Amino acid sequence: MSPAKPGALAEVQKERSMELQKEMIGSHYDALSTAPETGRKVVYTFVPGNLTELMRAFDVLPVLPEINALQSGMRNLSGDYITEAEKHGHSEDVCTYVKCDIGMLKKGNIGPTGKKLPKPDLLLLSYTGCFTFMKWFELLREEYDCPVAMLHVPYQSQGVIEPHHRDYVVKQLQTEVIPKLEKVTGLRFDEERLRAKLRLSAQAEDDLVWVLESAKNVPSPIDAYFGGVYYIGPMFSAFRGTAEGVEYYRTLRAEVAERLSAGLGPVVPEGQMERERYRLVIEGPPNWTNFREFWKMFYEEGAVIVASTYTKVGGLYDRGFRHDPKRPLETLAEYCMGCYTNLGLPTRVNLLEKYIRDYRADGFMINSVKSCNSFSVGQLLMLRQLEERTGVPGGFIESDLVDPRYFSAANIKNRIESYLQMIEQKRSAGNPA
Amino acid sequence: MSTMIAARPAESTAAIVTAGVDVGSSAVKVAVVRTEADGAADVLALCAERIRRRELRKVIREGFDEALRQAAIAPSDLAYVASTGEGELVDFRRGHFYGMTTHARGAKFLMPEAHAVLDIGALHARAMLIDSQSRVLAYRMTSQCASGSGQFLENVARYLGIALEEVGETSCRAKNPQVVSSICAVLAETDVINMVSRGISTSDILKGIHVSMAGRYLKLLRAAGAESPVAITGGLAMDVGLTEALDEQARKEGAEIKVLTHPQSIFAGALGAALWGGFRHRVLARRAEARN
Amino acid sequence: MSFLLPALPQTPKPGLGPELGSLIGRAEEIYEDLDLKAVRAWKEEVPGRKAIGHMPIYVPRELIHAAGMLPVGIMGGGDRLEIVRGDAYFQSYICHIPRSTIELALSHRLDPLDGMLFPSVCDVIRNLSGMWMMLFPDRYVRYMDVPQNYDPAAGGRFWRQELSELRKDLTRLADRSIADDALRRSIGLYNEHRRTIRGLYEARSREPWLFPASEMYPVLRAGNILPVEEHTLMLREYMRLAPREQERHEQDQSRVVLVGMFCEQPPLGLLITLERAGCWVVDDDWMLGLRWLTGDVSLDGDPLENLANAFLTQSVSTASKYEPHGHRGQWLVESVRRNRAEGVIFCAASFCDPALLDQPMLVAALDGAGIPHTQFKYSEDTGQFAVIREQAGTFSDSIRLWSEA
Amino acid sequence: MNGIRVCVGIDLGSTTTKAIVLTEGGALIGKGITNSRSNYDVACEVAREEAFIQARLSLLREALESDPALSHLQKGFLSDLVRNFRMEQHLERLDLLARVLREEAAAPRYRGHKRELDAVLEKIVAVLQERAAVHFGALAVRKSDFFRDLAAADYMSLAEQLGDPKSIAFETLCALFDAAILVVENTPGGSAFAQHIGSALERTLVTAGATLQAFGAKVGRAVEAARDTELVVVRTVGTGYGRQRLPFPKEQIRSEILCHGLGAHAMFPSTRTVLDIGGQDTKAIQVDLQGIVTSFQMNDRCAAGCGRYLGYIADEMNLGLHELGPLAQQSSCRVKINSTCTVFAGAELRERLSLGQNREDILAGLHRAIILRAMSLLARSGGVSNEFTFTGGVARNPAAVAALEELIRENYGERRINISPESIYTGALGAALFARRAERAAA
Ligand SMILES: Nc1ncnc2c1ncn2[C@@H]1O[C@H](COP(=O)(O)OP(=O)(O)O)[C@@H](O)[C@H]1O
Ligand SMILES: Nc1ncnc2c1ncn2[C@@H]1O[C@H](COP(=O)(O)OP(=O)(O)O)[C@@H](O)[C@H]1O
Ligand code: SF4
Ligand code: SF4
Ligand code: SF4
Repeated sequence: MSPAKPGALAEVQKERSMELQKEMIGSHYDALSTAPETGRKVVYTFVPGNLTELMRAFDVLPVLPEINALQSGMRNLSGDYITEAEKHGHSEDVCTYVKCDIGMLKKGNIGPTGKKLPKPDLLLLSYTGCFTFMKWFELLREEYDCPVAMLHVPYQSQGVIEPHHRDYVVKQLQTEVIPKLEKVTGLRFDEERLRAKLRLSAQAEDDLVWVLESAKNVPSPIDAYFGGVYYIGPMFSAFRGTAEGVEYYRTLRAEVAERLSAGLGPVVPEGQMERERYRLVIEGPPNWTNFREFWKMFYEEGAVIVASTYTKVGGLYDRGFRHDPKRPLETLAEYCMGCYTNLGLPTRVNLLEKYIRDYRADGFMINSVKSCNSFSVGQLLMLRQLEERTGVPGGFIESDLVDPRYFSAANIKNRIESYLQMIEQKRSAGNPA
Repeated sequence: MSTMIAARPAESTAAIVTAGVDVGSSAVKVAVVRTEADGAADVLALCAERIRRRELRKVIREGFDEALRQAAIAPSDLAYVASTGEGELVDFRRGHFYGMTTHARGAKFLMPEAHAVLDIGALHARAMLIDSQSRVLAYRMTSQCASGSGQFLENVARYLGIALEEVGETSCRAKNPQVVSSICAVLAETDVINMVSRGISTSDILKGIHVSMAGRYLKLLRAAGAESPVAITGGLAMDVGLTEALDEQARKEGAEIKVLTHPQSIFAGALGAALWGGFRHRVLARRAEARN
Repeated sequence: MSFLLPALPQTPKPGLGPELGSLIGRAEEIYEDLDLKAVRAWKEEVPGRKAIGHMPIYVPRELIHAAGMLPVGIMGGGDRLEIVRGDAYFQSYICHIPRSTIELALSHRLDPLDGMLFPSVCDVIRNLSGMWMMLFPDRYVRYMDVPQNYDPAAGGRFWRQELSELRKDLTRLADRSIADDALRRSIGLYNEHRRTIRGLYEARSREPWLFPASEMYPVLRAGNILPVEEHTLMLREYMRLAPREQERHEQDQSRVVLVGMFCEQPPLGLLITLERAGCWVVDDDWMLGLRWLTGDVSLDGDPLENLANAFLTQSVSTASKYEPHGHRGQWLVESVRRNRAEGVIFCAASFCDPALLDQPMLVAALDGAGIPHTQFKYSEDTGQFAVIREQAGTFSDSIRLWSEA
Repeated sequence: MNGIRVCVGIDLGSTTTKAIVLTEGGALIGKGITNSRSNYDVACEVAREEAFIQARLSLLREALESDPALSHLQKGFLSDLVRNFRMEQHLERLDLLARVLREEAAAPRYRGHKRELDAVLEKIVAVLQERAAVHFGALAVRKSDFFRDLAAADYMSLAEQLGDPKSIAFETLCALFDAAILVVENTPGGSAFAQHIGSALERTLVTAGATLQAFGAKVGRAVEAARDTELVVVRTVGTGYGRQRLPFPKEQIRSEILCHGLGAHAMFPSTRTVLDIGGQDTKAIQVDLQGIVTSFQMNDRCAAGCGRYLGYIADEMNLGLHELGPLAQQSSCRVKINSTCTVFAGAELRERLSLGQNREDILAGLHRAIILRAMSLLARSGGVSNEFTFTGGVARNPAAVAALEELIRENYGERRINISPESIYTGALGAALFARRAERAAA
């Protein structure tokens, strides 16, 4: 392996898809900040179970408060926002995404690009995989004088979608969501338009799955968690069902394919990763306030994340689901119900088990975030079960999404180090040098 | 403190002497107060006894006796003995008032212009919004997992070998305060140890602690909807390092908060209890008179 | 078939009249019975009997009853249970009730339960249902997502369908069919039960000193386990006996509404502390599941349809239910007015997402109506009440002392 | 002059720092501990120095044992010698303490009461010196091994007696002590062995019987030999909470998980589960039969229920750490305690005492509560399937041990439970073993 060339190659590659994503996001926020002038309607909604294709079919602009919150976390603003929300009586015990968003709102609703975010014309509350969402928009409803479309997505405790649950969601789309979108936009629902969007989604979804599954190779050309959160960006946010989305994933796939054929590992902030020493699967969202620092704790020890569940919260595609233009409303309902955290715990464990095996992982790590009961409750049992079933050791760390007070770098580093040293010790005992 | 003692002849409206006993977690404070019928009050004695692992009942008794000695009165001269704080142990009390009730009253007595009170004791801090009659309109208390109360500072000071009285000045000399991140006092202590071994100066460490405490207290004050000026009561009012940090932090966060302290701030609870005792005594006396 | 729960040896509560003493003694015995001895005894009386446990808040107990089974409400382990294994499954920032519930199960205390229902309250209970499936693979477990859409054609149909799935499951478990008539009969009994509880709440609201929390709470809690027929009787008895006690008279205390306790339960000591600190509780959300439906469920026509409709149109407002009309907190303001309360105490379990996320909205509603409020958190095993006493005391002082000044 | 090549393991804990000295052959010849927390470098140095003292004493014992003429008197003699050595060390520390106290008392703030203050201090110092003989008497049981604890206990009780609110307050005396002890703890003792062993030997010989005196010269030579042996440190490995602060290169640092695993394995080769309760963290570790860690759980975000908790309680009750466990074991009716928050430990204790609960019963409840927390960590790490070892400072506490044994039995059935008086050194031992391995791999 010649070290100089791949490094340069990686630089170029990194730029293409990342630039593309940057542009897409930039122009989306531009469209948002000019919405009051252009008159485009703005809908606030959530990542898990977002109805982007439907919104696009109505030509509205989505705002995703979670993305704003995580962006605030990455830009070191979340601490202040959370304090601001707590000052307004929000408890220190609850999800910090909510508090970060409310704090941002109270401080003028300046979005990640430094421009003010427009007020919502509709709060599209699709309640998928997490109970907090419902309270979140109830809280926002108090702030904005705008209609709320509530879509209750039932939990799939058995991990398979129950037909009458699908009917329930479709019914709500027909009687609650679509009429409200029609009312807000003044447009009639156009099923053909929706189908067209769904078709684009499915294309991009194929490429995304290919990229994520490229991590099955040794060495893996991608980091499926720290890198993965960038890869899922367009898919989980505003760009499903768009031509830009399709283009992004095509580009990304090509880049990864190139890296793969060159036998290269992932690109990390400091350049090309040298050597893949550990292959890990991660359960749980990352920490955003210290994202780089957190990532570094892994890559500087040669740990690559080959699969993660967090990259499935906004859609679980690697079990075969694709948006299906033939059954537009049903497919939306199934998409919502099939998101990772909307599935019962046993299903989540099965999925992780499969990842550990299919991706030939040396270990798995759970990052348990204080904010998120939806993810975190039961993770300690998952840890036990997975260790028993796979014989692969698990690690457990605790942090938070965007509350800087809960990222204790020394403790986390200590645990990661101890964990990796343990894998190393085990390995060297297995095949004595 | 006024020295004028107005003499009133009538029995039911005579001046009365009351005592307040504030049993805290680190010290017992006693106040003896004379009140006139019109509410004018005079402090006759103030006495604080640190508990420092001594038997609490004994400490209470000693503090009480000492206060009476200073006031040159006998127990029988007292119209009312009120407890506050952990008052159960004051077995010679007549009534009990809750901590925030008494601190608000005491603060208003010492610092009449206060609109809010921040009481920082050994284990808890509480912020109160009060009105002109020292009624507590809203309040917030720190919960369990909160370092940065007096006890923590005391431990750190001991650890750094600094007398409590010097903490404030030392902190004010800081050039480059080092913020302590842990919320837990125990872990924060370890952070402090780390700093010492990194060669960080005592001033910078103390100031760092003060800054993070100040941040927490400001949050508390905001949550209680407190308005300026804020009177500090409790033991930490003596700590100029903390009050300075409070000022600075408030300014940094864009809040205009005027911080008031008083040399007798630590006695606010005891004073408030004594004063409410006087109030209560008169209410009861009036009721009794009305009945007769 | 006798529906009475066998009484275990018990000691009457001292300091009360003999009749009330023995009633409270029985209620406390049930409240403190972590081993479900009463349920075991009930099952042993008639071989083949079955019991179905459920978590807070609401499940249609009528259906279980109609299947001839005993519905058993499980509300954690309180402050008497020692947690040995339960903590191993939950991070420190998760509320306490799942720990104690798992502890109860792992220590075989829940063995008499032939199944367990987990209604939708929050993500904790939801994920707990999945943990249950993994930890106890051979027991019947059902997670029940309740509708958050109140349109009969959408939410109504969904809930009706869920109820009928449950009915199927219960039929299988009980090994007998649940006839519509049997279900109507059960609904009738529960209607009566709910009416009785409403009566008790009204009586307490009039004269709170007659029904102190230290009695009323365990009496209500007994409804988790007692068959509905028996609990209705107990409630009536209690309402008859409590006012006869001497030395229960009006005192100068403030009247408060307590909210936030709908799931993890406060230790009794906390409620007693509140009263001692000068507060009378005139309304609360204890045992909300028993009071979920606020009016009678119709006895005509399809009973499942009726239960589903009642859920949509006449159920309580609480944090874990979506409020479609945007008047969060309106019910609380109404409760304050109706019960002539002077303030509201938010008393929520630490880390309880629904209660704590709801709180700012309720606060806004109260502020809008000029109603004073205060707040604190607890855990079911909180053992120290000093801070709570200070806060409640100050709150009560501020209502009472100054209002007269 | 001969030299010995040794490997050193240092466990820089949050409460105590431990050092272990191994010979190249793997023999454990010295262990040292200090409660110095102020400065990691100093702590490290003090612990190592202590371990060297022990190493020299081991050399001495070997020398005595191998000399047929001396071996019969070795036992009593050596313990007397050690005792006297410790007393010399203690006296030296007391001198230092007295000196610093006097300096502190000269501060301007005490000017008003200078004369009274000096008088009180001299009185205290004199008594402290007298007490040294009591602490290190032949049959004495000491409250603690640490100078700080011994001196503080004596000093505080004297301060309470002599303090007077009207002139020199108890408070003032306490503050003086706090300031002075810090200086003392931050002043390493230097090569204490060389300094004190001579006078310790004299003292021992003076009080010894005639037989011993006859061998005086011979013994003296053995002592000198031990003193002058050079201990050559070929490699040091550091671990523990403060390991990042050790002035060592990265490869000489190991995570405490691995060290505790390996240390426990070395002490009890068939152990499969290790529980370590230290000052402010708790770890549950599973190891395989080679001592390799297979899974672990640690609790490091909250200090509840760790050793420091017991420390606060001991302080609160004015007891030594040694005394806490035995007192708890006298309980007949344990109180149920739910909160183990270290910060509020003192407050909780006071509240319960004021409710009239009995001290022993509260203590028993506290110990149980701590162990319950540890049990959940154990369960998280995979439970106790086989032989089990309890390490860390809290393993020195008999009530904690008893509670653990009971709970393990109740939850996992009969298991072999290893507890060693040396358990506090487990991490340091593991580190020393890693050092030795690395050295052998390099050789
Ligand atoms: N001069 C001082 N400077 C700084 N802090 C002080 C001073 N005097 C007392 N304190 C602090 O005040 C605290 C005691 O405050 P107090 O209000 O008496 O608390 P409590 O009522 O809980 O006992 C002690 O913990 C101590 O740290
Ligand atoms: N002799 C003793 N008797 C009882 N407990 C002890 C004794 N020595 C130490 N401890 C306990 O051990 C704790 C320190 O444990 P240690 O393992 O040294 O912690 P760390 O490694 O974090 O420094 C102390 O806080 C104390 O509770
Ligand atoms: S609880 Fe978790 S899923 Fe829910 S809003 Fe918060 S971070 Fe998102
Ligand atoms: S107490 Fe609150 S958070 Fe916990 S399970 Fe109940 S509803 Fe959920
Ligand atoms: S020990 Fe520290 S972190 Fe733990 S509960 Fe107490 S204050 Fe909080």
